[in-house]
Amino acid sequence: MSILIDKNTRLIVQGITGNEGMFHTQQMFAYGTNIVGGVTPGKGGEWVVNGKIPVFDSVKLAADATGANCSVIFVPAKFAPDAMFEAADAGISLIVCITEGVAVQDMMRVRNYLDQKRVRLVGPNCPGMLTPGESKVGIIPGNIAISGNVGVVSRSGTLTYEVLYAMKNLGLGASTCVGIGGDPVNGTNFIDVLDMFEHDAQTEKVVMIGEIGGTDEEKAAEFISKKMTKPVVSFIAGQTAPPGKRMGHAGAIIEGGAGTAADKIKALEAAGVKVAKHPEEIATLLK
Amino acid sequence: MSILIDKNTRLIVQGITGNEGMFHTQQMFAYGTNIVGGVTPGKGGEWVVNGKIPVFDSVKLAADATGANCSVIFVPAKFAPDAMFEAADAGISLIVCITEGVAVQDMMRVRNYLDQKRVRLVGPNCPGMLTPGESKVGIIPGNIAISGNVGVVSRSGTLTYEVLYAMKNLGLGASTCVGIGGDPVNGTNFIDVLDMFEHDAQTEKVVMIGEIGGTDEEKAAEFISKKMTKPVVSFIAGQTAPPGKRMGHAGAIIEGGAGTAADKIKALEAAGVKVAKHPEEIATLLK
Amino acid sequence: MKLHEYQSKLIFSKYGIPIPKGRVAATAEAARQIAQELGGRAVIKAQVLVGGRGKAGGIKVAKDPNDAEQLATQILSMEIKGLPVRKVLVDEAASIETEIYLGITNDRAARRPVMMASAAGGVDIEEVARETPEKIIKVHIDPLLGLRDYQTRDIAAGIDLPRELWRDFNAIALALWKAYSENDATLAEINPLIINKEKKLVALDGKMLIDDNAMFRHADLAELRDIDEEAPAETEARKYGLSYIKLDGTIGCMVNGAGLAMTSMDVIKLFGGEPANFLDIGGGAGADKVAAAMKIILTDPNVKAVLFNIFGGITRCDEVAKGILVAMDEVKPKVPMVVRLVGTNAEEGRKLLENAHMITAETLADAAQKAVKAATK
Amino acid sequence: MKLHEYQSKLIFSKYGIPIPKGRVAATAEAARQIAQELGGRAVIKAQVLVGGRGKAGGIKVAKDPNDAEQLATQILSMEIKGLPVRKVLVDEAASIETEIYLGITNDRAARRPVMMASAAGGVDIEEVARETPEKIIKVHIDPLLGLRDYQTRDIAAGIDLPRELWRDFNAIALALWKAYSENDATLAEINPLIINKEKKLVALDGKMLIDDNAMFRHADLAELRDIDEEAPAETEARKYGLSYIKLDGTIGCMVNGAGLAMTSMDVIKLFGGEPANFLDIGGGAGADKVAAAMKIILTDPNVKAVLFNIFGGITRCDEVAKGILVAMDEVKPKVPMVVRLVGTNAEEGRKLLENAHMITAETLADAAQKAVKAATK
Repeated sequence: MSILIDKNTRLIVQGITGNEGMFHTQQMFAYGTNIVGGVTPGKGGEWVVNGKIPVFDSVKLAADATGANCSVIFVPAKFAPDAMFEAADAGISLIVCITEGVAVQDMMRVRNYLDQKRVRLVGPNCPGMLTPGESKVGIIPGNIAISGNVGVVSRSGTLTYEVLYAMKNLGLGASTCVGIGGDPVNGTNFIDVLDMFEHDAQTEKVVMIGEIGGTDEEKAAEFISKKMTKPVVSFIAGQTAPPGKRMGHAGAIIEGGAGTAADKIKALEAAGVKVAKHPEEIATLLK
Repeated sequence: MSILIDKNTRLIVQGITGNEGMFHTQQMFAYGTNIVGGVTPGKGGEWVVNGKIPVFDSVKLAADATGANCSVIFVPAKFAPDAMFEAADAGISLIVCITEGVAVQDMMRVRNYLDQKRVRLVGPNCPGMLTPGESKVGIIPGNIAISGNVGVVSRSGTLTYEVLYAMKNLGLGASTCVGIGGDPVNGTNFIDVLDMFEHDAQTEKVVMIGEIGGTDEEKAAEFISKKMTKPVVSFIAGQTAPPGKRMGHAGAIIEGGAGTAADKIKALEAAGVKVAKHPEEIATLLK
Repeated sequence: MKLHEYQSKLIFSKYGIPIPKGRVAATAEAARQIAQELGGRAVIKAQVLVGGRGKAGGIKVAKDPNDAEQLATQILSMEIKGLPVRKVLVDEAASIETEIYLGITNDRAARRPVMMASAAGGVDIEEVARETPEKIIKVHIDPLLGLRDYQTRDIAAGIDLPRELWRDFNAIALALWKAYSENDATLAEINPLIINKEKKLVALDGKMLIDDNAMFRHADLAELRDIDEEAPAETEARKYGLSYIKLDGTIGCMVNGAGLAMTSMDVIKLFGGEPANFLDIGGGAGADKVAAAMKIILTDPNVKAVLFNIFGGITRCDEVAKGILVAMDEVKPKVPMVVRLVGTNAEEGRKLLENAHMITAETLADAAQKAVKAATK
Repeated sequence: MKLHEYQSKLIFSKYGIPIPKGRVAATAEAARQIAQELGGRAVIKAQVLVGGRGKAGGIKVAKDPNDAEQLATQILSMEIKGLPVRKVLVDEAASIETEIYLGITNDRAARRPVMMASAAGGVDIEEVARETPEKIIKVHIDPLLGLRDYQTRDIAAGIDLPRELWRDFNAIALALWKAYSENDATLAEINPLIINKEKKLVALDGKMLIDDNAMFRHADLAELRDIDEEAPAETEARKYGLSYIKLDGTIGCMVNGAGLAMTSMDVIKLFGGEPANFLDIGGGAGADKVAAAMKIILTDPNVKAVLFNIFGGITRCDEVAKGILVAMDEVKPKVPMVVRLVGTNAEEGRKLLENAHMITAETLADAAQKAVKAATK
């Protein structure tokens, strides 16, 4: 088993004919992800990826025609909120938004609306998800991870690749890897994913990769100490980050003295989590 | 037993110091309703009804201080939407809005928001509710009804009084009488109340008073035929109403040939409901 | 409140929807002038607040300014469904390639606005809805979120709109939604929205209904109300916050509560009479309101008897009785009056009316029968 | 993006919030002129984008225009927390009776904006939040519904505002919310909101932060950006869509992904080095972006070595390699370069760099150690 995505995932790609959308559609398709369609308004009726994937004018048309249950979004930031509303309204139950740079007030409206509809969103500003050997939804390079018993959840993109790659080099595989994204307001948080891993039969250990900003890691620590039976290994990025500066990710900022790496590490260690000193050490701590 | 309100109802009155608010607060208080407080912004700290009921500046302050679980609204139409949002945000689980003339787009926003919060609204533009001998929330004259086994639900105000009064004259009492109001978009509809009566042990028979406009009576007929075991007697107002004219109630209008009394009567009779020719006949049909 | 075509289109235009050039005229000479400004050819359209103008001959194409004057003269002398035509809209003549229907109204059952569109525009949309409902695309609008871009694309795709017009259609649909929600409309309709020979979308006709309950925040719209188009008694009633609709019968009704007012009409009919009006004095009506209501009822010369049916809730029967006395004193009515008071302060009310020479009744059925009898004497 | 006090207050004023009369000045002479217009007495306030101006002596009261000129001269020659003061705001002097704090920011955990108020205004609100949190009233705002009247009353009651000011406070709070939401702010703050001797509310100081991700819909706000207040390298970086923050160390970093960039800094420190910057080239960076990034890193004279750490996902390693080659050709760097490429098209990237005389590394730990070693040579 795995969480969120697997062989039964029927994926559509929003923004499929754009540069990034097309590149990663090809990558996902090559990996074996079951991509049933794509959406680009005004290009409905075309076929892409050697005529294997149909393009639709809207998510509704795509979902009606293909029975899609998952959507991944590659549209520019100013159109991404509409893309998320559209997917939710079309009955898609799992939305993965890769797009970086969505305005935070837009995200608050989106999240509020999706919660009403009980639709799960992963991201935005995230690398998506990978269930090795089954399905890749997003941009995580497929060749850096193998299937195994470690659940991985992370606020970061490339940092996650580091960890998956280091794990693979030690022969450690992932059940599912979930990039929840680096924005201050997103769809899925650490606790949501930790809870899924706790209940997933394939997952035996969990890696949680956090960073400065907010209090999600502290809340996760509380959840781990109260609710989790599986061992968790963690890494927190931003130990050298200065306060008051936004470190690339919209959510990675130490504000009013809160959200420091030191606080997070302290909370996690108090919850019995092993915290690595550098990302490659995570793999060692999992052994 | 009864539905929605009873001796345990702890009521606050929004707009308590206004003319109508004060008049009906006195009436409800005299009836024995457990009024725990009132709200008028800017008048917090005063006491009304011979110093028996405290006034607060906001519903939140009133609810925190009194543990109110029900609110009745007597504020002018332009302030009523805010009053409903306020009550919902303050944790009130049953809101009764008497106010007539709330703009329909406001009501759509209110209803949408209250649904999210899972708060029950009765009204607006309604006479409220009466559980004879226990609690009166709204403006139904207390002396026209006695306690009994008939559940009454109605889109109309004074027409309901007619029916309760005629019932009383024949010795028939009500379990609870619910005025759902005559607006096109309101909080509680026929089906909601019919379902409650079906499950209420005290209620043995049901009276449903409808009128022209919309299709709620037709939907209720379907519900009655599929889900109800208790006998239902009905009356539909507006058999002589001309099409295209709004008959006082914002919702009482025959539009595009739909919403006529004839259609509703036909649907109800097909569902096995006895439909009275004039309101006083309802009481006879209940015997 | 209904708006005229020209008023609706001016509002649409303010929100960026393309409309034909044109202006409204109250005289044939003014119509000629406008046609001249438009270059000669023009469409002359009766401005009345009822449907079916076209079929009634209220829309004509003029080939030149002289023709415009002549046609305007003709239309301005018409009555359409009983309403005299007082104004015409003179619009530039359009070259129509395709007619689309686009409208927004409130879906009561769904509790949200719904945008509807059909490739079968230019005809009565209710007819399309009855006979070929599959030709109408419906999209519900979240009242807190508003119409979204992707929804307009779903509509455009649904009515097979040529793709090169999707962007313009999106702008028009969003503008129509904005006009609808910012003006508290209950209907905003473009029928037809045409594609002209230059492949541009233009709103050829427009219709808006405004929620009377929302007029408190639309002082600008209140000024657009055309009282010429209303029965004077209805205008007078609105002034007093009364809900009055004139009917064709002989028994005037004054009732508190809309449901009871309709029922009183129904029961009059049930016992062989015909109601002269619907009149709801509303909740909590005081003496002055009651007096105004009585005067309005009695201005109708058909009225042969009046039925007062008051069941006190918010309304207090003694207040109503006072109003009746004031009005009787002023109006000195010649027709018989049947009065029934029940509920809040009914006893006090009855006492006040003891010496007023009125027929009293206990039940509604009783009151209706007495009124029918009094009216047929 | 941070706005100056005077910019924030102008925006507040546009939404109807009362602010003191006054204008911004870049010279002491202009400050004198404004003080004269204001009637003599005035407050001279340094306009710099850091907190703690008051404690640093950047706010002074002038008793007449001469005094204003003199104080402005003094303040315009100051540096506050390393930033030179280039402008002063000259405001009419206010008579303060009470100081209130009123602000809106985003509550990440609640996923909605929160309005905060405190009767303890005029001081650092974060200090109040830490030491006496019970003195702060918080009200969350529904992002789809907006701030509602009753919420402002709950706040007014919560901070014990005199009732005669509730109506004005309501208007100010709603205006602040409107300014916040319509301008995509992440902070909008009035501190202090004063009650003056005339018992009127006035926003004496103002602060706004704007969401950089929302600038696409705020061309007007983009013009308010004060690039004088930024490190030139940061301005340059933004031009290329790069996220760059200058630090004090000796090892320049170019990394893709914010998390990995922070981590690279952390690992440099772990192995005894000090990072010279944070630099995220973002997802899908092409050659020109990489070249720009490299130039920006090398303008810092402290840089003794550069670490490239690229893990390809959206970003393709061959594109990055091409960018490095272009930049090397243009800039001809003198410092050693350590490069690590993993992931999408890493093989192709490595091949491109084969002849470029760079130190290569396999793991991040290895790369960091090599960079530290190279920088300390």
